[in-house]
Amino acid sequence: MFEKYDPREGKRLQLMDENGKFTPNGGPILNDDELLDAFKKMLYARVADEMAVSYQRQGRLLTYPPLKGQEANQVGAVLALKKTDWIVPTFREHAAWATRGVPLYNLLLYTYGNEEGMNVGKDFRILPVSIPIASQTLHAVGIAYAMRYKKEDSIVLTYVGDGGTSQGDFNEALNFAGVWNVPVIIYIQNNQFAISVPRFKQTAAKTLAERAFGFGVEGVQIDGNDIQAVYQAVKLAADKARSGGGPTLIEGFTYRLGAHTTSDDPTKYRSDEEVKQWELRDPILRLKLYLISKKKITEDDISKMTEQFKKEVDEIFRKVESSKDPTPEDIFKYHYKEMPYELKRQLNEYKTYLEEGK
Amino acid sequence: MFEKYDPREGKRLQLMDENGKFTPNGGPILNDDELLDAFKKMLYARVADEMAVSYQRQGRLLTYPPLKGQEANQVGAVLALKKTDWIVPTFREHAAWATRGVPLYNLLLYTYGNEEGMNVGKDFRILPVSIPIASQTLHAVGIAYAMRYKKEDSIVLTYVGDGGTSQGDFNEALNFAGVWNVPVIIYIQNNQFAISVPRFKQTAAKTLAERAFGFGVEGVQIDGNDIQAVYQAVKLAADKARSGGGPTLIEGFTYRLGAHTTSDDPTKYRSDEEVKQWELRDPILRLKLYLISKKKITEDDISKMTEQFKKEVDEIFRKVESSKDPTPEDIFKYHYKEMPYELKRQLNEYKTYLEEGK
Amino acid sequence: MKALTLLQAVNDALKVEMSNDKNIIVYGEDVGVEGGVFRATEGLQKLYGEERCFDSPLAESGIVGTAIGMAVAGLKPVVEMQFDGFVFPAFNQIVTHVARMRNRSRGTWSLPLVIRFPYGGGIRALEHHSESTEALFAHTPGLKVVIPSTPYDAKGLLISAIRDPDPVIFAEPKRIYRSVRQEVPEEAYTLPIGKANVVRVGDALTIVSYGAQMKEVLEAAAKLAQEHINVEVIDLRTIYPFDRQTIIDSVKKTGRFLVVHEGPTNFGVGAELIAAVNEDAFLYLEAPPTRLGGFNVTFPLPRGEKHYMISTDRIVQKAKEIISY
Amino acid sequence: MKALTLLQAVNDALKVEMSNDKNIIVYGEDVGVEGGVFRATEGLQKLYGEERCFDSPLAESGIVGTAIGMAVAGLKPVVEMQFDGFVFPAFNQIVTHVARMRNRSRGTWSLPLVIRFPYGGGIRALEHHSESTEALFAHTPGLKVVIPSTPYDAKGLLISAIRDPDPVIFAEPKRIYRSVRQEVPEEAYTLPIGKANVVRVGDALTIVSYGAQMKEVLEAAAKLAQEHINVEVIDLRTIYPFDRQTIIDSVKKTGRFLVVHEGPTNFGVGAELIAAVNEDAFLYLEAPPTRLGGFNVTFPLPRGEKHYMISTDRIVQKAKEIISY
Ligand SMILES: Cc1ncc(C[n+]2csc(CCOP(=O)(O)OP(=O)(O)O)c2C)c(N)n1
Ligand SMILES: Cc1ncc(C[n+]2csc(CCOP(=O)(O)OP(=O)(O)O)c2C)c(N)n1
Ligand SMILES: [Mg+2]
Ligand SMILES: [Mg+2]
Repeated sequence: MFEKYDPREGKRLQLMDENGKFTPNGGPILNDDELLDAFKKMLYARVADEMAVSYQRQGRLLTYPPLKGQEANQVGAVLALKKTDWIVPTFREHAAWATRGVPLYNLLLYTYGNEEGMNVGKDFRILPVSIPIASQTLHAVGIAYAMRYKKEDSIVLTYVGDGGTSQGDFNEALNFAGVWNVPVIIYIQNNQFAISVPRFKQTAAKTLAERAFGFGVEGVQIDGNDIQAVYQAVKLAADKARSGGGPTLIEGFTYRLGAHTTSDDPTKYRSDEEVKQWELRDPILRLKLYLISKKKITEDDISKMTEQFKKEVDEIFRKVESSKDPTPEDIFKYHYKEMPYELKRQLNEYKTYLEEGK
Repeated sequence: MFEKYDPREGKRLQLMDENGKFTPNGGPILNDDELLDAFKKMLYARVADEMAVSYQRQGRLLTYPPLKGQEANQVGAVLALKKTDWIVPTFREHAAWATRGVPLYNLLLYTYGNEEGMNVGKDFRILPVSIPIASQTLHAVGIAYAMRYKKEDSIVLTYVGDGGTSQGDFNEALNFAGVWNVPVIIYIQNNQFAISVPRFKQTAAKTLAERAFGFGVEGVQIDGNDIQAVYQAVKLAADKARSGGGPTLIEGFTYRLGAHTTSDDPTKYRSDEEVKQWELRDPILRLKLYLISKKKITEDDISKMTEQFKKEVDEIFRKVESSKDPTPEDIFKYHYKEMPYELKRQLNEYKTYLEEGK
Repeated sequence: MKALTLLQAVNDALKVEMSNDKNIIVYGEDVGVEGGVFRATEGLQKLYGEERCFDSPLAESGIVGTAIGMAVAGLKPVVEMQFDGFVFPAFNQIVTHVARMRNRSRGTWSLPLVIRFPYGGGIRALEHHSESTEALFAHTPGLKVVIPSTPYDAKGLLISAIRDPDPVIFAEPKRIYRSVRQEVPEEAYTLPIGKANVVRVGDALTIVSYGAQMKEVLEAAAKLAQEHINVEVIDLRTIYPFDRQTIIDSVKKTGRFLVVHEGPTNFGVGAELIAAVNEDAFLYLEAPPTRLGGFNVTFPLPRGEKHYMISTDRIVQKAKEIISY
Repeated sequence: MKALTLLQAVNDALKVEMSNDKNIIVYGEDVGVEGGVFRATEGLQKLYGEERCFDSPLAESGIVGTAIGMAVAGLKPVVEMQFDGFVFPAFNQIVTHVARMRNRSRGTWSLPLVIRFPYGGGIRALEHHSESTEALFAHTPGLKVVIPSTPYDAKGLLISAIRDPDPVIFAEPKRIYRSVRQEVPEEAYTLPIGKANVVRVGDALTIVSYGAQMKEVLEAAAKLAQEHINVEVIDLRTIYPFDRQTIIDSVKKTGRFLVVHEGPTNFGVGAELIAAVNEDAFLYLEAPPTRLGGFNVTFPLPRGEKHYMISTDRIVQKAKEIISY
């Protein structure tokens, strides 16, 4: 299906270039209103992301993994899905969560250090943040098996990083997806680094997308900063999956403009020069240039919008700050449907201690 | 280096066909005396293997994994190595052990159920039998790193099965070998089954060899029942590795003519028809036809040789049967250079019990 | 009622439950066409089709990782690890996800799945085929660990495990897979997880054990009885959450405690039960609560196996030691 | 002598040993260019080159699996798992090979390697970044498990671990990585693995702990001293093989025993030590040997962390309970 973009021939799918111009073989996939909507979603994610970082700097938030620069990989992909399709994220997909419609409150509460933030209900069909690298890709394959078994026409999208492709689990997931031929899309956000480790130290292969073929799976590399390329690739892969065509591996070629997490210092392992180069390829910038050229939006609209988003995020974060901390019960009671005696005993002993302390 | 045999184009390296005739693009790699020697080694392995199976049937030996039909993958490969090259086997490489010169006594003692059998000394540069599937491939990559670090010109050959390619560890080994560009050969004995599971259920890929390319590693599929193809592939891969060319993945396309182990019943998952087909491709048969045509050997020589080998093996096995069982000390004292108090305590308590029992 | 072996009882439990619940999916290495290397899943593929019972690729992390996804999506995977020693490639999935999904999502997601495997030594097997790993799982918050010791218990406990809303590690004592037959009801029935079974009533000493080791423990109890020493024997059945109450009640009665298990002694199950006894029955103790466990060594190959396994006589001797303390 | 933090002491130990022994290779995720997420390996790549200190691909099984090969071939790999919670992908390599190569080969091959990682909670971290996994390794035959509690101990014990002929799991209490400085000799020195350290002499009660938890234990001991209650405090230092003798001698003197550790209580380290005390000091016990361990729950995210961590006051209260038993 992606024959025209065989990564083994050094091809990469791109529809709109860094200047907001369509590439020769490109062209509009989303109409201008849809693009405007996508732009707003990316901008909202960007604002929320930058504010989270500043909250952390102010000591109001704990370790936070910024996604700045990777928005298109998430907004574009989730827009290409149906609401009934599953999302299996790792830990840097806040834009995907938002695009799916999960209240920002939940993610901020989670980042604030409260598990309650992950209690978003089942209807969003998104799994909790998964931190053990690449482990979640197998969960996605299992859900895909279940969707086919239950004859639902839902598919599964899972995210993993460039570093994650080195894990056994990632490769087992590709392999199981291939043999089972289940409806899953494994989306690699190749943001060029695994913390401080550059992409070329992860594998000797030229691209990550070509990993797929050795498992009998189709793989394609796309410009992850071009939201239309992301949308199209995911749409095509999703249609294929829905019609029984099986899994697809997508490598979104992108860049983490921020730090790995707020406790990371990128200057230790990369040059400002490199970062500047990538700022020119910002997924939001190019869409902005396009929309302005199409008179769908003005610089002024954008700054107004930005202010508005900041207000919203700030209100949400204040709610988070005034949220209640977990009680002793909270840290015990969700391990089993019914709390076993050993846990009740530990909880009661602790509560007695707290009582006496009073 | 193996461009002419790109598995992705459905190519497979074969030099001598099932009838002992050289293939068009084939030809002699080993001279007739070398082939005769190789033949004898394969025959010895075959005899030992069949006798081990019969000992098990007689209740004189425990679970044993026959290698019948896979001899060329092991004899040919080890012959192509230097004595200083490392071998990292899994559990079905008795012919590789024998070709390296390890006394059959050791392997039979081990199969007899005594760890002492694996105490073969370091000079053979072969690691103990490794049972956790594919885990040993990573050890091989580590040894290869050490060889380069120490500027030794030794390389490493490791074996894994078709089923083993599904394990995370196998893929991590390929990846580490590729990024580190270390002198290692990962040799897949694709004997078409992982116990009862046929090759096509392991992965959707057409060949196992093509797995390599997605890791930036070269891969080649060969006729694993053609000892000259095995010899040449390993020789070329070893030369490449020695000269800093890095790793190679070799898929030996072969067949397990016997049971998975003596406790397995193959009729549950494959037809006699299929087995018969593969008996015609027996690696020993074709070499025999060639050597007879070259008048290097006669049927009569072979039956004499066979009888002789049987005698030798039987003498060795009788030695094994008269070997001493491990003492309580033996099962304790090899866990640490110095036995910790907790172990001494357990050992002493047990010995006291045995004393009192007397 | 049919007289079944423990192995047949496991197979029977799977058959009965799969017919009751279309969401149960059984897979693993060689479980489909072959029906498992021990035949625990024999006939399931024929009965319920390839979609519900099949051979997976050879990758334990993949097996458990995909099972997590299936469970999240409403299926009930019952996966097999071919042997106790081959559960380790899946350890990361078990510890970081299977045990945690419910808490991580504060109850949004639960994982009703079962990971079953043949367990323990004594069958003169190859390396990694005789392991006792229960303490590792019991120490991991979020898991349940069940080990049956009879065909009847095996069926009832496995059905309970499958119906349990939380993940269960189900270890099947392979040494007694085929050694005894017992009448087992044809229909489905459950036995409570977390409840121990007082198999023999006595007053001289409380002996707790589980799994295949119960065989020697009961033999020892019988031998002692011939000398008019009546010991109480408790089959733990569930390692976590273990049945503290039943053990404590018994120790308060006997004043003496012995736990016997095949797995390594140090940091093992016996240590936990001794700690529990100290916590709740200290003043009743007339002798040191004692453990008779496996040595902290790699399980030996067949020629050394006899030294590792805990014999009836060793239990008798240890029991007398405690009683005559 | 320089005053170093525990983190600097670890870094110093690696520097000193690497200069003494060309066969030492240090690698893991982000350990090279960046010098580790905590900077434990900072400067090593500059000093000893990319071949001896480098960034590996992101795969723990790959890291430990290749380290096994290096050790077999005569190198001394000292690999880092980035956090305690990320050792699990390597669990299969550790349990089935690292712990077994010597016994499997009856002494032909040994694995002088070190697996080190930041360990434990209390730093308000993300999930999987606050785990206490020592009991899992201590239960596994063939491993040594070391946990330092001071900068001085960290350097001496890490050097011993590197020189040890057998594999050592070296868990570094990250909560106190930077909290205290201590005079540490510039040159290389070793501290015996398997030997506990009596940090405070007393007669009222024996308290055993290790790692970061030693901080609260010593604070508790000081508080109790103000009330003229003198407790003996033992820093275990090595979890396996643990120093039974030192503990028993102390309990025989005090008649009372408390073990405090952050890791989950059930099937944890405390259970083992209580069993050991029962085995060797039963008749000396004037109160139930007691454990104060972490809850058997997933380590909470920062907002709930305070409930999990064991405070000085809880130790004081528990100590008094035992003493006034
Ligand atoms: C199994 C495991 N090992 C190590 C870590 C620590 N860690 C967290 S993020 C990270 C780098 C991940 O890189 P990549 O997969 O490229 O994703 P990115 O952070 O770039 O989004 C590492 C090593 C982890 N979370 N899980
Ligand atoms: C990690 C692990 N899982 C399961 C097993 C059980 N087992 C032993 S051999 C085998 C099949 C291996 O198939 P393959 O890799 O093709 O090698 P072959 O037996 O065909 O030589 C299995 C599943 C094991 N030894 N290790
Ligand atoms: Mg990345
Ligand atoms: Mg095979």
